[in-house]
Amino acid sequence: MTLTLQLFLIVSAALFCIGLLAALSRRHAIFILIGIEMMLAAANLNFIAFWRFSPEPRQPAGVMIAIFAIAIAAAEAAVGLALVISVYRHYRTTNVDQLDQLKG
Amino acid sequence: MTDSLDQIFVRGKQLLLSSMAHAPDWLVQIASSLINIFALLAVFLTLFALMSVLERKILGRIQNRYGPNRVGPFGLFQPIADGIKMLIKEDIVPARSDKIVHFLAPVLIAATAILALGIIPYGRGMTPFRIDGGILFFFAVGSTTELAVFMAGWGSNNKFSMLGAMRAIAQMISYELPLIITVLPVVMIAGSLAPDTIVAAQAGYVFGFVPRWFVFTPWGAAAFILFFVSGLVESNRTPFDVPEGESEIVAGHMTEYSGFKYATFFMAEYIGMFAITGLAATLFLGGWHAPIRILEFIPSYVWFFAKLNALLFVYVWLRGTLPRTRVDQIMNFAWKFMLPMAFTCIVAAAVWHYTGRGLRGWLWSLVVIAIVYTVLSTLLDTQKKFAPRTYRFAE
Amino acid sequence: MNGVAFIVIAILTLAAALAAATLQKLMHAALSFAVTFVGIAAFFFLLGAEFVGLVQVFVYIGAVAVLIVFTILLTRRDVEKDRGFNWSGVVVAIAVFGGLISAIFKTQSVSVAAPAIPALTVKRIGEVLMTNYVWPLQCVGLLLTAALIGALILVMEEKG
Amino acid sequence: MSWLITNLWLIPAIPLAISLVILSLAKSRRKSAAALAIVGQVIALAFAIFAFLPTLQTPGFRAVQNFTWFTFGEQALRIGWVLDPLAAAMMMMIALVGLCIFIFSVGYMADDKNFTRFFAYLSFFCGAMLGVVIANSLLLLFIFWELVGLASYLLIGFWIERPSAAAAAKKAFITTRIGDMGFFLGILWLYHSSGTLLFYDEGKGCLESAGLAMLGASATFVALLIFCGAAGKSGQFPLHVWLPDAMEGPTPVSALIHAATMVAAGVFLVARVYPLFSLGAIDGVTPSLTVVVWIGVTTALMAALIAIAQADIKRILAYSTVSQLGLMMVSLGVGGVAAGIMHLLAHGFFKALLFLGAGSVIHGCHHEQDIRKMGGLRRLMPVTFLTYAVGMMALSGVPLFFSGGSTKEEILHAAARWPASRLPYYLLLMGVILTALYMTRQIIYVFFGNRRAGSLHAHESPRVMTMPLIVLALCAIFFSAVLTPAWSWLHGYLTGERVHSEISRLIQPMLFVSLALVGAGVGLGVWMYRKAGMQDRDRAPETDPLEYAQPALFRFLENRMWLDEFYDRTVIAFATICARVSDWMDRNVWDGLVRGFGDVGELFGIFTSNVDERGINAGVDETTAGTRGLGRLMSAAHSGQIQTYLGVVAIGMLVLLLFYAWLA
Repeated sequence: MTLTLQLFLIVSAALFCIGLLAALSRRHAIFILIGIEMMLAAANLNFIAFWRFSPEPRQPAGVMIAIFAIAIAAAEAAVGLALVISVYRHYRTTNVDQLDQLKG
Repeated sequence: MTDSLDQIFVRGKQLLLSSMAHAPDWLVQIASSLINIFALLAVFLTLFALMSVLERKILGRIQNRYGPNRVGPFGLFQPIADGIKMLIKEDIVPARSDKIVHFLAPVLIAATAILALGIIPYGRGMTPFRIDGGILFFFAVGSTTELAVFMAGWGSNNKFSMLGAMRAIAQMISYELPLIITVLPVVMIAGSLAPDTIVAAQAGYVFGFVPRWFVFTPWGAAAFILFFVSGLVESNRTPFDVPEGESEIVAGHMTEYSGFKYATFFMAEYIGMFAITGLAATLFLGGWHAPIRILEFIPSYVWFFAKLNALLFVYVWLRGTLPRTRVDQIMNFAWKFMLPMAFTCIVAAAVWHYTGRGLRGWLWSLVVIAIVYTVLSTLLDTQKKFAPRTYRFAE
Repeated sequence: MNGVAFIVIAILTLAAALAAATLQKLMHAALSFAVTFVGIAAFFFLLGAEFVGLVQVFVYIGAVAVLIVFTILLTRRDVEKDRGFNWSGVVVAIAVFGGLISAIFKTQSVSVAAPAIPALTVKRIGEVLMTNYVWPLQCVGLLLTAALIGALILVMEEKG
Repeated sequence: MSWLITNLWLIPAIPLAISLVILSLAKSRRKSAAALAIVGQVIALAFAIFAFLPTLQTPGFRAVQNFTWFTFGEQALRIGWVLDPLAAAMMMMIALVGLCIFIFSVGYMADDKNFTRFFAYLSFFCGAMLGVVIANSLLLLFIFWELVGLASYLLIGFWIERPSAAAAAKKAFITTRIGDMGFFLGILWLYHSSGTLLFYDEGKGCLESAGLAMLGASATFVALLIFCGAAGKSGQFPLHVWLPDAMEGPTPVSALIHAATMVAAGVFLVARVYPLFSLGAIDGVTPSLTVVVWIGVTTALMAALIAIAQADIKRILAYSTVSQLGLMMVSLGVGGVAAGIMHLLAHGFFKALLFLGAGSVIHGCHHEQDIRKMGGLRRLMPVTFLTYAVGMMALSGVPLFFSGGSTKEEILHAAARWPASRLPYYLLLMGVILTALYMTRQIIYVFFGNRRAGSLHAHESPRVMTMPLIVLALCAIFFSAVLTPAWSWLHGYLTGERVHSEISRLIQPMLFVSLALVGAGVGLGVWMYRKAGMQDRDRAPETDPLEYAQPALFRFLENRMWLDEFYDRTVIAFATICARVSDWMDRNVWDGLVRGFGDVGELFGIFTSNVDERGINAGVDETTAGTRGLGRLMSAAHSGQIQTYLGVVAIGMLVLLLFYAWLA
């Protein structure tokens, strides 16, 4: 069996949707973060795959973007978790259903 | 003759592989890596056994008593006895504990520790796994240890374990930065993340007799000391063994472990120690290179393990002589002193490079380091020597 | 052999991801999250982007996973088990998956085999990073600093 | 050498920088402030000497360093500095005299609370003046020129707490500003017509043939406008009124203003741009030069006359300065540029000497300035007396031995040779007599006779004050060596033409003329004031002999020909009236108009507001009601839950995806 781009894309799509699932259907704020991270990782996987299968991979653009994406994801995780903690301090909960102060 | 002696293991491996010449190459790949793995395990488990008894003997000497000397000649079979004891002990798992996590923790910690050994060049052409980013691999795997420790602490639902794990992770994270940043100058100068290239960059001699090891440059020396101390912390050794300080928290994250799991933690700690010291030798002490040209006939791996054991001896020595530091002291030291000094090493290395890697560069980088060191030490010198400890709790 | 590796890694990754998304115990979810990222790193290795894979492990296992477990620890007084589960999310996710899959299968151009390329050495990445991508690099550095400070300020207890 | 040219800017820069440093010092750091200022001056002097040496090598030496300051549009504004004999000599004089004055004021200001500030201003002043001297661009010169004005303002008004000082400072500033107005107009005109403000620029400068050719007829007006500035700075006739009042400043300041920096600037300016004045001269006579001559003559004579009737020791010196400046202007006007500059230099020395001497006297007499209250200081302050006598000799132009004498001769020569008219010459002769006269009067009043109220407890000044006096006195004497027509080296140095000097020229008719004149002046003085101050000490200051003889004339002169009053009645009154009128206009006319507009607007407002109430509001209410209903509907969907939003986003993405698939 030879590896085609398609396979990687399918895997990353699946990963993305699992992340989406976690982000959408879990109540705990941390799960949402986990889901988002997964989606980002799926995107990275796509970038790398497209780079690998591109006709001329001299210019590692995809790799670069993946690296930057990882850095940004790390920053996002740090801030997000800090937010979770401070939210927890204020409302004594991390259940996002109870956090609806933005309700119009 | 010397060459054959030097390459004896490599040859042996080739011999083994040539026996399966007409097998599909992926099989050959697997076989070769298996051979590497077995070699690694054999060597380092033996070293661990030896180390465990030698440490006790050295400590005994330091404390002016005989170490273990009953089992076998000079008590050399002590580790075997310990091993049997550990194996036949009952494996207690707390009732309210998180069984899976509690089980996985020692496995993970041992696995990562052993993985880290994989990229170190033990001799000429004796690198088990050649990865282009070997150093990065080392730290990537090493950083997994924190997770393992946390699992141990969490899994065995016990406040001492949790506290110990917290302490361990806190100081590991704090000292991971200096640890990694002190490696950067070496990477900069060698221009590669591959351990083999770094070792190759340290070949040869200045003025024909001073080996070209990085430890003999000002930035190298400073980085080496910083790296060594951080390594000490990373492997939770005295004087930085607060995570498992018996007198404070029973045995830290290992409190709830008994029998062979405990032995695994113990082994993981030692193997982590070997890995760190091995990396230190590779990065700063010229890897498997001989210190003097005359002695180059001695096989490279001998040199490597000589250096390794010398560093290990220093570990034991420190453990035997220094008292345990306080958590807040460790943290302050990490963030206020180690980190800036580590960055200084980078600057100094750059200076050394751009002033032509010669005597001038040597002096200039020395000047840089000296200045920063004096400034830092004067700034950090708080007159209150025995400050009352300020407690901070997690919510 | 690559195919075998691919299948193994794919199964591992997706299983771990599912576990991370659905497990009841937060801690287990976090750990399987870590496993997921190991799998993704393995994918990167498979695709010949060693460096990115190592960075992935380094950042996610070493930093993000630890952060997550710490957060779980710090917010433990809250429900340790996460009860509520919102099935509408599942529906949406599955729908999106279907859409993506259909799109992927529609486009023929993606069913290509990988061309043979020279290994992407760390040196090369460094060169590119320092020449073509130096400004993005600086910006990311700035971003990370800002994030660090922001996180610190967020979790700092209000004095008094 | 070339290094020197490129770094000539350091000469003004160092004192300026040091003044900033001193300003940033604490009030209490008196010693360091003085030390800094003096050190800066010494450095400047050293530089000046270094700059002076190369100018000796070649006659007519000139080195310039130009660069582009900034470019607007297609043309660049270039500035630069120049080193030529004129600049070098001026620098030497300024730095040296300035140094002496600095040292002197260490003693004089010893017990002033703003000591440091004073020194900051002093070196600022010197730096600005040095800048004026080396500037090679009319613009740069103007900048430094204004800095000099500012410094003089600060220093004259140094004792702010005295209203008179503040008034004097304002007066000086505004009066000179009137002149500078013309100066600036001149600059603009010059730039407009010649396209450059550089003096020397490889033949393209505005003082070189090409630039002058471009200038043509407008040169006269430009020159006259620039002369306004010069007149303002160096107190020529219409604008001289500020100079005597500048006496309100501390004495060292007066010395600086009168000797080295401020007033010298005017004469220097005229000398610097002389080609503009002398452009198209028919045997050395041009309209602009003629104006200069007549103004100079008037100033010289008038000031000398006024000086006779003054009682304030410093005022007398001030008017003498004015008249000397007039003299210099005349000599420039009649074509004796070298003579004028030489007199300026000599004057710099002895006038500084005189002022410092006066300062020492005032210091000794506990800040008594009325010469009629002094007397008999001869024995009390011998050093001061001797040095002052030297200064007096030099000022009144005793030939042979004192500088000033020979320069005056030169000027008289030049004036005598002026083809346009011989009247200025005779007037100048008269001026010389008067100078000798009032100086004699002053000497007699201050140093001879017996002591009076002011000088009862007089005492000699400390060494730090007398030393500069001695130095300056020596300068005033030995400087004459290079001024005598016998060895007219300086003349040649300034004009750049070869000079042959033989000893025979030492004795010449003009010598006897001036000797006679000075003798006459002194003799007259001694005769007139022989009895002055012979009365016993207890009596109030007695009436001046001249006043005794000619009350009306004396009044006239004593009140400075009522010029100030004249200005008060005319210029200032006019200004005041204008102010009053415009004020009235403001209050009544414009204000009324504005109010009217306001009322109209108000009416309109009332009208429109009614319309609003009736018509528009109703419609708006309806709309808002509708919007509110819609909003209520919308906000129902706005659950405030992230996951909902996230889901909606996902669905949106899905929709896009399907849309894309449907398209493909």
